[in-house]
Amino acid sequence: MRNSFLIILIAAFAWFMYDIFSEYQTQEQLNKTAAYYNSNEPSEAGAANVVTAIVVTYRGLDTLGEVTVLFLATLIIGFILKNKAEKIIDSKYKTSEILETGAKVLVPGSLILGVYIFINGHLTPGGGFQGGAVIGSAIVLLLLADPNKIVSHKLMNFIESTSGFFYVVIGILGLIIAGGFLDNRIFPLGKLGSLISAGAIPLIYSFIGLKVGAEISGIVNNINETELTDKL
Amino acid sequence: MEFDFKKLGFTLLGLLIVLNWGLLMSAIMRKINARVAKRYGIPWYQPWVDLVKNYAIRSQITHGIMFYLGPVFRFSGGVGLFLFMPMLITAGGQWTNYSFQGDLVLILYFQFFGMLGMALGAGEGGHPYSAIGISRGLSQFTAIEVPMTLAVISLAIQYQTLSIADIVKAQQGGIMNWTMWTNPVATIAAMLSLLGALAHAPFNLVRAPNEIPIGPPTEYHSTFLGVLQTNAAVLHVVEAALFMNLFFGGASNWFEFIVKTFLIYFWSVFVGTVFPRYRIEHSVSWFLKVPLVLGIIAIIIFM
Amino acid sequence: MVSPFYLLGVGLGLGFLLGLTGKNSKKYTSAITFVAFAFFVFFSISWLIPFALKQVTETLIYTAGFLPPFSISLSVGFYEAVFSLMINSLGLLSILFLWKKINSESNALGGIILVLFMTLNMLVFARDIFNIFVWLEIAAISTSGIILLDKNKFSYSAGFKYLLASSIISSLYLIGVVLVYFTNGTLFLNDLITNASGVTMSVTAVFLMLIAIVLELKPFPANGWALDVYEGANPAIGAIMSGGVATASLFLLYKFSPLLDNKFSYLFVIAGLLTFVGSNLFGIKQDKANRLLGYSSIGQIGLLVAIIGFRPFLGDKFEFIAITILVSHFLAKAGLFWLSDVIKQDNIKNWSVLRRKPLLLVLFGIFVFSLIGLPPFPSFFGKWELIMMLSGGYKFAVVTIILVGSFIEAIYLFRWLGYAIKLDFSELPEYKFELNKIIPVVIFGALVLGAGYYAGNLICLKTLNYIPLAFIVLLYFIDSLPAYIKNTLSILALGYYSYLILPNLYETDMLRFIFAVIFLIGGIITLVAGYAYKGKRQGFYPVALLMYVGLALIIQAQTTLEFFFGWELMTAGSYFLIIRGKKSIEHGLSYILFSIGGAYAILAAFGLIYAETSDILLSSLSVATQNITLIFSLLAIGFMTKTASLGLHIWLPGAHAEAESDVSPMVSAILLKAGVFGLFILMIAMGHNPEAEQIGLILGWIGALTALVGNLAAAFQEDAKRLLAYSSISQLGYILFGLAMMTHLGWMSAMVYSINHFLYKSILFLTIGAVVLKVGTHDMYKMGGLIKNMPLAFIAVLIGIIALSGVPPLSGFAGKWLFYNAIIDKHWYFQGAIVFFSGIVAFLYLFKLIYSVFLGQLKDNLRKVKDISVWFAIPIYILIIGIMIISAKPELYLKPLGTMISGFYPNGELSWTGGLANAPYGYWNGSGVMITIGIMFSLLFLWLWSLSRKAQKVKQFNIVYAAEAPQRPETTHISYNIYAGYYKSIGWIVAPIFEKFWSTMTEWIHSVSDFGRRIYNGNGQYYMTHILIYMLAFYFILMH
Amino acid sequence: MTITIDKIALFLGIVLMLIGLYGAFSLKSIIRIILSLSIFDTGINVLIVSLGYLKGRTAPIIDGDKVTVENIFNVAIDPVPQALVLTAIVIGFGVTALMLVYALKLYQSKKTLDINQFSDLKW
Repeated sequence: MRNSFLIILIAAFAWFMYDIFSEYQTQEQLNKTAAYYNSNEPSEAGAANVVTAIVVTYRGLDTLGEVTVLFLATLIIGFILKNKAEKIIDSKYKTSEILETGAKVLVPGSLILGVYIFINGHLTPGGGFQGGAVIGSAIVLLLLADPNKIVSHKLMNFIESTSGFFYVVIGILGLIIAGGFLDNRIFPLGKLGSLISAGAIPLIYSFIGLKVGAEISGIVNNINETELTDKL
Repeated sequence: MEFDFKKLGFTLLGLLIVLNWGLLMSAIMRKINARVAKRYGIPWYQPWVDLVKNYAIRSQITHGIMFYLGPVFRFSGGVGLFLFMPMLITAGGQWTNYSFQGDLVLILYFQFFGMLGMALGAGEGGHPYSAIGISRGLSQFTAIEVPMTLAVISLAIQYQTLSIADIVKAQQGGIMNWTMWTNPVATIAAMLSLLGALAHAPFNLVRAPNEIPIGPPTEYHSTFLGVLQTNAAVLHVVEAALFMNLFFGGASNWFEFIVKTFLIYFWSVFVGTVFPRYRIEHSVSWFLKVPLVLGIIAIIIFM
Repeated sequence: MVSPFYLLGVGLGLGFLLGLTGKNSKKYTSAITFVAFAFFVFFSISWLIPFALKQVTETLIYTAGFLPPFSISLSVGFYEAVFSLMINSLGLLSILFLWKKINSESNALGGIILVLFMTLNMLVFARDIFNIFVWLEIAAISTSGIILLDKNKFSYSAGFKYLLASSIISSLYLIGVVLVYFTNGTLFLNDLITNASGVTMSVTAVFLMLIAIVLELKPFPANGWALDVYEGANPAIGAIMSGGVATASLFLLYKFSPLLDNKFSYLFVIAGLLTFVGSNLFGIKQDKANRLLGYSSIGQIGLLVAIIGFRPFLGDKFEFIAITILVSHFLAKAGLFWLSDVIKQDNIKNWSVLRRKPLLLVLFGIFVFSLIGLPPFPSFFGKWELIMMLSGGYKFAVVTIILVGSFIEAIYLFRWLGYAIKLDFSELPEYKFELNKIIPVVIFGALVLGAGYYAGNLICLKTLNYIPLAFIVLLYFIDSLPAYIKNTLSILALGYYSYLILPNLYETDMLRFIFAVIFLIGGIITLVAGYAYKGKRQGFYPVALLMYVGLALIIQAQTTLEFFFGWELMTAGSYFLIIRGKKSIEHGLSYILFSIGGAYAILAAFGLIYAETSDILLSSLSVATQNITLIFSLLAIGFMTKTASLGLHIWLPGAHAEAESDVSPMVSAILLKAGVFGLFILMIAMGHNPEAEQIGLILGWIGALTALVGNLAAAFQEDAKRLLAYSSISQLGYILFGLAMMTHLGWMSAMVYSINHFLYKSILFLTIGAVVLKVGTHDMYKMGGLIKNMPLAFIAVLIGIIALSGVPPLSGFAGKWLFYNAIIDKHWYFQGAIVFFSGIVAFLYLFKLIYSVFLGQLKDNLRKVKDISVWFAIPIYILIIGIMIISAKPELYLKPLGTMISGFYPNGELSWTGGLANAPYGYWNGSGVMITIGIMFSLLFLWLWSLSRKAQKVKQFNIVYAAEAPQRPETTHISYNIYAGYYKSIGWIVAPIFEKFWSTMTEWIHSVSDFGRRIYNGNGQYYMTHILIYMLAFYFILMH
Repeated sequence: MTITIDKIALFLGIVLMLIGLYGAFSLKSIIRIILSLSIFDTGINVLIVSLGYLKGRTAPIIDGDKVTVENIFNVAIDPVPQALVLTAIVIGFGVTALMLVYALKLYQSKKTLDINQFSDLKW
């Protein structure tokens, strides 16, 4: 009964989607917004990666929002999983040798890769979030390998808060000394395609990368600790 | 406004006539009742004897001020009805009493003056039968008034007036001009309601002699009873006179008056000797059946 | 102008930094957050002021120095500033409210709230549709965070359901955004508004965005998740959700509203109205406070959604309507949620604990009133304008739906208020009276009052006099003084008011003068009885004066708005007066529900008139030519709820019977006349229409039957005050009957009855009330023989009943006499016969009243009862003097009445020769009859007294009773059910068919509510499907 | 109608959405519901990306080789959906994380993950 009802519902939704896309045609040329970006971005924002320029500058407010989402998620998760108990080491809990060793090899590399990705965000595919995610995965790996590992909350919080704070400060600086909030032209644009270019974009992306990395690690760390205390 | 002593004199004289005629009439009716029951009955002067006796009794008791006022209200009600009702319609207009102060509506509502006062006086007597009698009386009265009101409205439509004198005048010029013939349905409805108003059997629930010995006046005696009896004599005649005026062409001299009121009063006694007493709910329901329908028809005819 | 990005900077920057602070600094979190919010509020004000002064116009603010649509832009304008101010002040006070909680939790909480409010501001400002998506998500996430303020299984499951639902909703929105981009090549809302592509895909995309925003606003019935959140989360969070999040979402809808074409207008209207009615309906059965607030909140938002959908019809009134209703809802709902947290009672029956702190009860009342839209709160004016504008656009069905929804809302809100005012709270736990939690509530309470004043001025209610209302507020503040001081002040105030308006009215408008005398002088007289009460009598005087102010405003009203304003004030005041009585809880409720129903009928009628004449002058009633039958009927029904005509009368007996001794005359002798006054106004204005004659016929029958049923029912009562209450019903039936005739004599009789009923019903209710105060029971059969202890009371009742019964020579006869003439004149014979029959039935209960109480056997426990209080006797005897004067000289008032009514009906008036009145059919000399009867009565009395002055007074039981002296008065005092025989024969007429009808209606509504709300089965998965079904249903209905 | 890659992606995205929805509506375990919603989100993301596709073009990154400042206008696809999808993904991540933590707490409160068990609040 319920299942057939659900199937009807899903079918109705499918029909709805069909209604929308039945007249879909592949676009032949850029619409006016995209055309503007593709033609003016290099001169206006100076980033080789147009998407990055859009993400960080043109639609920087969205990105600030994204960061806020992650920040909120950590905050809330920290709030929910508030742990008053001291961290207890469960020495019986062991993971496999391979995982531990593999982690030792992979974690430093991953960290460096992450940093690379966000520093080069304005040149190559990738950016703060991607880099941050890689860093986060490194920490996850670390914790998987040794759940009893203590990752400093304070450090995480510090990285997260300061990078977030400076992100906002840069935004406000744009408001004061350049064209508007989050304007990347508070620094000179530099030469298109070089590492130090595109104004504040690399800086912002670095903050984002750090922040995202710290946040993802924070979330995982929080959950991990809760599970530990929960077991006892 | 100058005070009219002549009017007052005629009115008082009329009151005296009505009182004595009322006493005599009640004696006659009791006599008739007794004869129907194969008894000898009272002598014709018995009501006067009763009155004198009651007024003369010296031991008097009272239950309080309202008990005292009850008979006064009652008697005022009776005398007041007399005052506001034209007795004889004559050319001189001496016997119209104080009816120039109000019309039929005043009469209809002034009836309650005495009833209400009596009810209150009897109420203060503290006797349970008084309350029972009054509750029955009031209940029945509401029912009686339905056909009566309809009949009166029918009359008012018919004659386009609420003045009793004018209604009487409109009936002059031959017996066929009486309302009785020109508006028979209303007359029947009203005459049925008269049965209740005069409270003879089968509608003598208020004083129902063998259930609630003598009803509301149970506690009254001596002078108080005398006053009530005096009032009863006046009231019966005046009520009959009302019907006479409304339905039977009124009266232009005292002889006609006496005959007509006697016949009207006799109608209720006649019915009373034939039928046994109703219970209150039956009585109320009865008035709300045939008489009610008649009253409605009476209005529809003249609408 | 400060850039809104500073607000963002403060919010986010501080939020991020809060993460940095350690555990030791926890205790400063509140203070830090509070300062941040102070900045927010400062920003909002700094935007608002220049806009309000019209120094600047709406400005677009770009990010990153690029023009939109290529960069994200924000827009700041007047309405943005208003909404931002609302949101930020709520945030500021929320922090104050949650001060301790925030300090005791980890500093995350302060950060989350800060970010949430910053986000709400951004939602207001943002003009980029994808950016809006981001902020929506942030709002959803932060809301799901603060839901966990109280960490328990309820908040967990509620928060999870919230997340599930909002993830579906935001996905729908996202699909819409992307499709809009795909088809229009822009994400900038202004671009989209100016030239949206017409292709189907684009239209569907806009539809998706719109429905997603509507879904954010919790439309019925896809809103179970929201209800669960309101119930499961801390009430302070409810305040934020209902006041903050919903307000911001609503603004979002407002922003999108230029996108509406006809089709989408329907979407908003249907969704909104469905929500308004449905949510309120399902709320009826609810008894959990927070969930009920949720239902109410959702309903109100639904109404606002519909208003946005109606934007094209509302013209330049749109903003006024939307903002007044929103502000009322916003302030009231936040206040109510906060109150809920203060007292910590989830069951609405336990809200009686509010009375531990009367201030809280007053605030509760203020909030409930402003939710329902009673004056003087902003929503009153908003709803008024809404109804007027919708009627003006001939949207009568919508008007009906809105009024029905409002009515349903009133049902549960007033039930709740009744519980708070009446139920016992002695067993319930104490609660803390924390200043930081009270201040926000007080501020919002004060704001809603101020907003009402402001809105009233905006709507050009210049003539409206707020001084009386201010006086009432003053009375409230001195409520702790002894009663006699307040009583004196109230009498002085009424006296002064009478002095102000009466002389002028006497010159200009006799009808209004007479009613003003009844209302104001009557008010003074009945207030005198108030001196009999010792102590403080808290809460009495403000509400009593409220009623009188309302009555006075009705008299003075020049426009339909003023009239309705006064009408509602009067209703409110009288409601509180009525509910003060013992056991009045249900009667108060039924009173207010009938009154509100009636008021809505009146409102609808005024709307119809406005639709035709585009005018709100009361005089425009007379120029209306269309829909006369409907307008007339609606107004008549509205006024007849107040006059308690048959079918609409069931509230009256209980309400009047259970009211306090001096309140009963106020609500019976005085208040009911408001309905009469309304009917007069109605018939004066619209009686000339041919349709009026038809309705008059019906009204006449209703009046006659009301008179009959009222009197019969009175005869079968055992409770003295109930008896009088039924008597009032029937008397008002006479008045309605007289009015409905619409002839000179008919109106004369109605007027005479109005005046007389005021006099004798005041006397009777005051006397019986005073007696009840002495003997401690309403039941007549428990009294008896009191004439000896209470001669003053007896005489008063005696005169009262003679006057009421219409027996000559007292004043009641004038009405009867006029009636006879009038009905024959009008040819209403059968109705007339019923009226007269019922007039005679009156004797039954009048006798029962005076006999059972004063005559018969005195009870043992009442032997030492003293006569009534002198403070009752004074007004009673003043009124008796009044009766005596108009009985002896009826021409004193009949002549001016005749002159006045000749202005409306010149034909058939009385002609006077001295004291003799001549009607077309009869004649009557009031003073002559009085003199004749007086002389005769005195003579006969003297005669009897001379004969038996030596009569011996005997003891109580010295009666002839089956040869026994009875020992127990109880067995000898025949009173209980004395008309049993009468009941057997015609009791069927008073069978409680109307009571049954209304109770069946009530039960039916409750069952519908109870059945319907089971759709909210608490399962988050079902809620997700509801959302999808809702969207698809609208899609297939609108698009195909 | 020719089958192009964007249409395939579009179709795939919608199928993912449908699968996700069906899962979210029919599965009983909270974890599975969360995963289904994640799939649904992914479907939407695929859809977004596919809508930015222009036939035969490449990513809008100036590498000085295929794409240069001069020809980017003609060879690069629409960059906006890419930017949007990035944001959408991150937000989706945040929400999913939050839901999972909720699931954890729900499990702790009742020791079950059956969604039917969490209907204490109703009507």
